[in-house]
Amino acid sequence: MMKELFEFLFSMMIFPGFLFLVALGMLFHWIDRKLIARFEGRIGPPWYQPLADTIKLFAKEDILPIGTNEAFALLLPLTSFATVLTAGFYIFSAFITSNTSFEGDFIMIVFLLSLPSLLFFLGGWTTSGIYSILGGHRSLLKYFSYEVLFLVTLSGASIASGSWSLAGIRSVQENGSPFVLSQMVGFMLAMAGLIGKLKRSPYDIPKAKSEMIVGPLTEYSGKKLAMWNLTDYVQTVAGIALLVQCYFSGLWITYSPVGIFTSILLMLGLQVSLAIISTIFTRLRIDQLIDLNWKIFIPLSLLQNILIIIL
Amino acid sequence: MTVTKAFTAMQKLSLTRNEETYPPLNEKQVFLSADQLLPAIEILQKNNIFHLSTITGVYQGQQLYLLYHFWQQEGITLRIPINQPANEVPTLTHLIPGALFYEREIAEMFAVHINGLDTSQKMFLPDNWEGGAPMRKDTPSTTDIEKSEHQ
Amino acid sequence: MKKILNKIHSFFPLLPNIFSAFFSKPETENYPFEKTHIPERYRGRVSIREENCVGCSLCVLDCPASALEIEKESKTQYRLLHYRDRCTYCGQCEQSCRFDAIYMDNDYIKPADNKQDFFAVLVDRKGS
Amino acid sequence: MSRLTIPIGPQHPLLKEPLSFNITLEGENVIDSVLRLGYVHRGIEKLAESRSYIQNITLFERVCGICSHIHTTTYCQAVEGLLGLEVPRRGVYIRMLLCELERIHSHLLWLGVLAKNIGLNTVFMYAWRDREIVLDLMEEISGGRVSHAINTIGGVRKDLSQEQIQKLNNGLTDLFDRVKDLLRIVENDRSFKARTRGIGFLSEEEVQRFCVVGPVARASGGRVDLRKDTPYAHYDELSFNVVTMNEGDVWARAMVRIHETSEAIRLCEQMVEKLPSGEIAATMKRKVPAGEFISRSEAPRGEVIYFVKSDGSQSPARVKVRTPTLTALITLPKQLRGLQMADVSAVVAGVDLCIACADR
Repeated sequence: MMKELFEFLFSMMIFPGFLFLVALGMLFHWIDRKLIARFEGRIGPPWYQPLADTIKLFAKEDILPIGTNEAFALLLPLTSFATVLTAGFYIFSAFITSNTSFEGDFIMIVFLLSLPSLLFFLGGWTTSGIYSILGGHRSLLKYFSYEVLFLVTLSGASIASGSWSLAGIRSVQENGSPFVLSQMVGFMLAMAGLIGKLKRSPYDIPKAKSEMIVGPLTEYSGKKLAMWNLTDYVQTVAGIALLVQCYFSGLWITYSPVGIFTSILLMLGLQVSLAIISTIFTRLRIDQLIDLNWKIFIPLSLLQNILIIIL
Repeated sequence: MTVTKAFTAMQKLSLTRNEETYPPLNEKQVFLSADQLLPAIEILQKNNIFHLSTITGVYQGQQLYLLYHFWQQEGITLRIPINQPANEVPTLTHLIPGALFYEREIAEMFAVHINGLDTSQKMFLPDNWEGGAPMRKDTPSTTDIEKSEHQ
Repeated sequence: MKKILNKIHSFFPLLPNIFSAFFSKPETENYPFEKTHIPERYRGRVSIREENCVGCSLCVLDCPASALEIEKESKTQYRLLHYRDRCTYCGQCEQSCRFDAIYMDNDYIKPADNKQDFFAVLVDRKGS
Repeated sequence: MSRLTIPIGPQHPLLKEPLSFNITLEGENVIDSVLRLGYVHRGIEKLAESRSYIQNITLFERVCGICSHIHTTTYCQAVEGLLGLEVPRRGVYIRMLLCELERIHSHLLWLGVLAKNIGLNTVFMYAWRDREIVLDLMEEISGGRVSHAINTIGGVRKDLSQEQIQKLNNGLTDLFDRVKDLLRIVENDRSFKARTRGIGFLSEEEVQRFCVVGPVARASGGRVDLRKDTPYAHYDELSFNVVTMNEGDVWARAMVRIHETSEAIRLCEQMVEKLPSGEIAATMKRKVPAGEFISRSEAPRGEVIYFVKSDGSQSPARVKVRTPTLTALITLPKQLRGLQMADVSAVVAGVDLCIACADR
């Protein structure tokens, strides 16, 4: 009984739960910043920068505009952090054990990963700053375009494997070949969807610094801003890990330390490509982005799914 | 070339008073009264001179002049005396929209009334400015005000 | 293969730049830990060759920021003061001086936290 | 649809200087914009009247932080004109050299700001990295990165040494390749084009009506360059092209400016090659005879005009400064109308605003 409780607590709080996810998120965030800095010819921050930022923000005074519902403004970042933590927990548990897997967990994870974007919009709406509201509008405008893209493309993987659970998707790939070979286009589209989800350049419209300051987060400070940042960190690793699970499974031996290490290496590879993409593109305009997503990307991913079903 | 043509065409309009007493300028200049400004601009535009460089307010003795600097390969300046108590010139913005900021600056800094231009909103000076027109000679300068406050 | 590379290159003209930047030394000067290059003509602290100064106060006259002041008692008895907080380091005093006395040296001046450091007596010939 | 008024400025990441800019939006589209200047009005014109001609050199250097040298050059030209002073050829060449270096500096800085505003941080960093070469060269020559304090009435203060000429040549050759690389990126990058083509359009006729000068006018097909039209200093002895484009949008402005940068590098190389020997400055009298002088020159952003009136005393009776930004500002509401909010940043960056210049 005690042992079970201890194991439960360990997996929740340390590995692959809270601590591991936050640490990995910070590590990836640092790698991202360092890579971008090096691509631009700069030195870049030291390794402890995300940690220092977070500690600093937690120590800072919390200021909100007059008239903001404080409980709501606290609840939103907390909820979004909790949702990405849950999603991350499920994804990373799938690397080490099959206990947590159930039929349909794949859909649940995708849903949990899409919630923060919605909360992000609400976060802008509650603080009622002019930039927050406009940034919120923008994030809502592009919300469906990339969420639909992400969901439709990823469901290609699950249709091909005939299962709606992560374990099922993985086992099909382990017996055959990784989906990245058969669904190259799908993988790229999923990356595009992920970039939109993570609000990275070139999809960083709601955070467009030059006109929107930081969009919905303009009025946040202190602990709440730290929470939003942590959401971003964890969402990044969770999203990347989900892609690795869906498209690269079979390249490592499941449930072994070496396997976990290999998969983290794969995730690093994806992070590098994300960094490259965000350095070589300008921020797209909102109409360009929606055109691109609805006229090219989503039809492409639908076509791919149809092909998968037929073949 | 065009400037010379416009210059000779404008001689018909020009006033001759003050010309002897006025210090030399390194570009061509024409003395005009305020009501001859618009006809002069029409002559300039007929000769393809569109570029208004700026409008300068200048004191010669106690007389305020407005200098309209035009340019087309070489410069030509229209010199308009601002006579009291009328204290006004017509606006050019319908002919040259680019004159807007220069005219507003003149209106604020020299308190010259620009006929036909809305100058109720301040452009350069603070909204609550009460020091009068800062570039006018009859306005006490802020250092003078400070000095008198000290005493 | 080369064709494909060219195609990628024309689509993403920034790609070769980011890789060459990645594999070369960062351009940033890590300032407090690395010494920056100070050129020969850097306009640093206002200094004086005291023996050359005759107290003509040309520098005081031309200083655009009134950073130089002279307290004159007689032709030979005077004090030349320099207020560093007012100084704009334009080098006009060096230009105006006809006796090669006042000049700007290469020293970078650190900011000060008390008022005394902002005030320098360049020439003190009072009562001598 | 509901309307929303967004204040851009006086403090906003889009603008590096204080300018108030109220944009009325309908959805994402700009309907109207109202400008308000004066947040950095320092009364320089008034102040100049109470200071001597020599002190004013330093004052006018501070009109603008980027094109500080062109302001002192224009001012000194005016005072020299009043004095009837013949500036030694070597002095004029060093002046022109710094003007052109400053043009390179200003255009590269501008490219960085534009790239940052449309979200292409990489080009921002590259442009500013390359700008560092020019800044170092200018520091080497004059002793200051931004305020060079090298002009004086009658010439320049500092001479060029052989060692500096060597450094200049090396730096300029290096810079030429880098600018070529930047040009390649701006010319070919699709996302850059997607964000800058077709926005902020000004036709040639509008440019004429609004009296726009400089690269903005040249990008719309107006062939105005004072260095060619009314050669001041010794620009008539050098060969260079006036770069013009006909598109009239932000992208064309970028292309014009980058081409101009390489032209400026070529000019610098010519000047170093042709550098005459002899004195660098003539001595000036402190009293300036009464008279008026208009001095014009081509700053990085366009025509700068100084009107100096002397009444025969030690300080000028009136100095009027017209900076090129003021002309570009007038067109902004016209350029912005009907655009999307996201394009505002590109357009505002595209005209190369210097608010400190415009306010004086």
